Amino acid sequence: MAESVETQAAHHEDAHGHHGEMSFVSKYVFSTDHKVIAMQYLFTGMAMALIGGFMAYAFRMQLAFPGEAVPGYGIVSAANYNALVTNHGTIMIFWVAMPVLIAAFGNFLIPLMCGCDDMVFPKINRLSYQIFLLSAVVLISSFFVEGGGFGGAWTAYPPLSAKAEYSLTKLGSSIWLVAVALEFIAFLLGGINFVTTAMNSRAPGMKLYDIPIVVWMIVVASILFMVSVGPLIAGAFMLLFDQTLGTQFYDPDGAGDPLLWQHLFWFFGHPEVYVVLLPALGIVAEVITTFSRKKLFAYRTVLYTTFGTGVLSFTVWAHHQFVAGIDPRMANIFTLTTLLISVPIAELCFVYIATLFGGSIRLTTPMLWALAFIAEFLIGGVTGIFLGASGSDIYLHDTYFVLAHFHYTFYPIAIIGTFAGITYWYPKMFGRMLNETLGKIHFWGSVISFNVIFIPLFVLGIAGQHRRIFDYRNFPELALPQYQDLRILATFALLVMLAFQVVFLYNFFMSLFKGEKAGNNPWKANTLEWTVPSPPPHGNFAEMPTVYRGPYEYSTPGRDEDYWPQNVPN
Amino acid sequence: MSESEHHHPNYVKIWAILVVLLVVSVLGPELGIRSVTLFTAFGIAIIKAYMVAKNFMHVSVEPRFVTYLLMTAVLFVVLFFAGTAPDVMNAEGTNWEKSSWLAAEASAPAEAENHH
Amino acid sequence: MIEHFLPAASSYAQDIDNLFTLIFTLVGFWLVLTEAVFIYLIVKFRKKDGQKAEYYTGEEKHLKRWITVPHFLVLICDIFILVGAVNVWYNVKQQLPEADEIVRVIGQQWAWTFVHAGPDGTIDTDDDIAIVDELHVKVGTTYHFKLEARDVLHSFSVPVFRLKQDAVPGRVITGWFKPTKVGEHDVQCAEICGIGHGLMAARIFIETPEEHAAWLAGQRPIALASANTPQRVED
Amino acid sequence: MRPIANTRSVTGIPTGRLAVWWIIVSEIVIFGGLLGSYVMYRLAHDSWANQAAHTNTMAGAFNTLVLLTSSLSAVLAHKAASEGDGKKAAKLLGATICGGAVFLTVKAFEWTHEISIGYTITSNTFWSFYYTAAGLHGLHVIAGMIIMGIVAKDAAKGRELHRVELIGLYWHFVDLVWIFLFPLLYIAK
Repeated sequence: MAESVETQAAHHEDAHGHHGEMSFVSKYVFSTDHKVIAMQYLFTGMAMALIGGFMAYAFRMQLAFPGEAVPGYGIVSAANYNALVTNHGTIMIFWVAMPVLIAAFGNFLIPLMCGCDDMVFPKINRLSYQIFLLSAVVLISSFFVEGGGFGGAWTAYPPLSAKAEYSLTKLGSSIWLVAVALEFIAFLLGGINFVTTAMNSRAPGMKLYDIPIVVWMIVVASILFMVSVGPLIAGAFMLLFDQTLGTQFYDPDGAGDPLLWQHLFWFFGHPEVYVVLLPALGIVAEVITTFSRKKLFAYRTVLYTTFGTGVLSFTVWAHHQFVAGIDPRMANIFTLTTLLISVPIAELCFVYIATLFGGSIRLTTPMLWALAFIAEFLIGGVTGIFLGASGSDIYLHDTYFVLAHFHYTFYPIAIIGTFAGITYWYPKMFGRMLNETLGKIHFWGSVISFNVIFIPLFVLGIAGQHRRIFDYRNFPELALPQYQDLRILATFALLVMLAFQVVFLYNFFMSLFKGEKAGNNPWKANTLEWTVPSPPPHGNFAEMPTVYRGPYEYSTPGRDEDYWPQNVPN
Repeated sequence: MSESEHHHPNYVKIWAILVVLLVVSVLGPELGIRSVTLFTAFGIAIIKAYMVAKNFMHVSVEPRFVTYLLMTAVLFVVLFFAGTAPDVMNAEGTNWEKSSWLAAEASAPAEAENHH
Repeated sequence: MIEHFLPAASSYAQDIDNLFTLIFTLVGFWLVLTEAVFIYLIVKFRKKDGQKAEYYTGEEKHLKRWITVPHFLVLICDIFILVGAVNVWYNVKQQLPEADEIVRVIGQQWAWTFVHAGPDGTIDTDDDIAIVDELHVKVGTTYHFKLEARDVLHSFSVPVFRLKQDAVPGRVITGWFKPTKVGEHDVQCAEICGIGHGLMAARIFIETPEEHAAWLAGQRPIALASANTPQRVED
Repeated sequence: MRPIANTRSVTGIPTGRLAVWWIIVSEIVIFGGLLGSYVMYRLAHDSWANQAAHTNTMAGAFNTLVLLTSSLSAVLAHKAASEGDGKKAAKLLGATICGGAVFLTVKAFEWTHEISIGYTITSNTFWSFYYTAAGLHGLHVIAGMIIMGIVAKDAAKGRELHRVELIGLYWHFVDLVWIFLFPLLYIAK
């Protein structure tokens, strides 16, 4: 090191004073501060969630009342329907789950929890957000071009996605692809920052086993993303050339093979599930330990199962393609690996449940969300077994059973996990407490209506209803009135769920101004972010902290207080 | 700084070896023996890659985990290849065949003559 | 369980239903057990005044086994599911029984074409009968289907058979089914194939040999059978 | 101003270098996916040998030589920088940039010739891969040259000398990719 840490810190203080005079634009729009970037990601993600939610509203209304004009949207044509489901999926995964769970929480938490003043490369971090924002704008612009938005499902299987004469959305499909590619680049840049910061810049004394689980999980998720997305980036170039230049990478008439894209896509697509799952699991670990005042059960087991899951997640991708025309012998291998991956995930759930044993549980709003995550994710996990087993997947593939299954995993991840995180760290982010009553109303409304949406869809899936159909009246066996009633029930529950989000938005924005002042450590938690003022100042720590112990020393015997912050010497 | 810590080998000598290897890989196919060509093309590419990584990129003096990291990335590529090749690399398999590829291969010799 | 919603009309439909029931029983057991323990712990260990939480690291042997033992039990359940799944898969997709008859299934935007063997019982002859969106099969006969796609991916899905197979352009994929129950049912396209994906419905007619012969008698063979063979001539 | 976080080094590897290793890891899978796809298709289509016969082996070999030499000057620049000689490092980086420019010029002539005799990106999937893989690699060369120019400008004034090694690492990786592209696209016929 050319300069000692002390002189750096002195420089830093100068800079801090200087930053106080920054204009609004340089402070909130072009800031390199990790907390501001985290907020930018969070708000962009929330805005995109509203768009994605509106799309769900439009196509669910069409399914419940086919052919009738949807209030606020109009008639949903077949082309509209395809574009809506495609972009709903794309937005919810790439522009909501990823930016909120990895980028927003990663940006906010990693420097604070590791005891740094910022990310290691603040400017690259800002660039990452700017590219991400650009990608969101590009995606939204694809809805308004001639021919409309891309409608070939979020998996974008060629030849449908590759040729305009098949998809009828020449511009829409290319713009969609460019937007996704830009988003990948944004997250590659972000991921390098997260991984490097957590590896290299931890506070003195913070050993590998002293890192909070949520940081571990975000780092492992970033690594999974960086290692799995490469082939798809190459594949996206190939698909873009197929679309725009007329190459034949995926065209069987010209020595290509449409299945190559499916492999490239799912080699990324399956680890991607774990990319968003792991940060949510990390958030849940922080919340349940804090509110049950318990040490995390078997910290090292959690870590090892996380690594195991990460590695295994690269070996299971073709279970999405059992009936896609792959060689049937390969399906046996992928069934084996898929069933194997259920073991570490089950173990993680068991560990979290075991953490509650002997605890002193406080059912605050964040705790309710975290517990709901475990309860609902279990359902999502076990229904995956039906689909990972090749024999039953023959029937269930591409039915509403699949749809209900992955919403039972993605809803807990992207919605329940996110709300657990937002309600838990809101005091730290904004310096004020959320309203608990409103929080609980929002919680119960959202979780109950979520189950009422998707349990009927499991039933429809078992009854043989397949996906991405805009009007089931063309299929006599699916047009039966008892099934239509289930569709109407699911749509009704969706409306209820969307209505309850108003409660959250009201609570969120009112509490910014009227919430009770939070203080440094309202939850009496151990990790380093709770040792600084709420919201943390630029540079985070007035004095760079030293770490003396792991993050989950709650209710340690022989101490009066039931928590023991990481930075307190004894 | 740590840069001064590691020993700098004779880079020009390593470059000279790389150039010799390059000449061998270009001359190899002239013999017209398939196995020799494969070795001089890809065997030597691997040797060259190893030499560049070890001596120019100094992987050998980095902590061991960097090597593991790079090997893991390569391993995942191999994994992708292994899972994908049975479908993409073959023209036929268990209960399926690529009719368009088989038709194209059947007419390939005629096509090749057109180019000459 | 599935039969409650939809009849099982092929020789292997019952196997798939049984596999579904097996998985449902095993994972249902685990789900109910885990959720029950979970809710019990939440209720049991609610905050009580003046009582601190207990301190466990999770490395204590007598506690850790509450994780390790279930984890091995889950693994054992997985083995049962694996054996069942591979067994069903092998019989449905991998191992084809001898065919009595062959039917060619062609997907294109947005209709199914079914090429039935004519009265001579063999396909790719002059008396083939090609119809759009209607598949006529005899009960008790083992069929091979040759599945093709003309343009984009489609998926040949016959829910009453519990059968699904994607049709990939440039490929001919062979599968089999043996209808066991007379009736008329849906054939779906289960892979998004463009704007008309939701309109790509066909019907399957499972008939007795007599009915099938009567239907056959009323059909006229297509004029140029060769036009529908897979080796279509590229111009 | 660098944040304090940037000055720490828990792993023992300077932060910048650690980040470059991660960039290289993510690049390995990008090129790995593309070249893996190419190899699968290539092994399935014997007839592509007839197409590959029209690539110019000597141009490819010359370009390999150019990149190997530019790698040499990059590593010599790193050596100079680690000895604190920013001026020399900048000069050597300049030589590396020239190497990149020669590489791109040769490529430009090659492509012009091939396109003019009818081997365009759409004429055959071999040529699609040829242009896509070499093009993606060429983009990396261009990006490396630009960054190297910035680093060299700083290094000439004796600033940010540690970056000489970082851009060198990246450049060696670009060289490495070409070492595999050369036999895949030019030699295997």
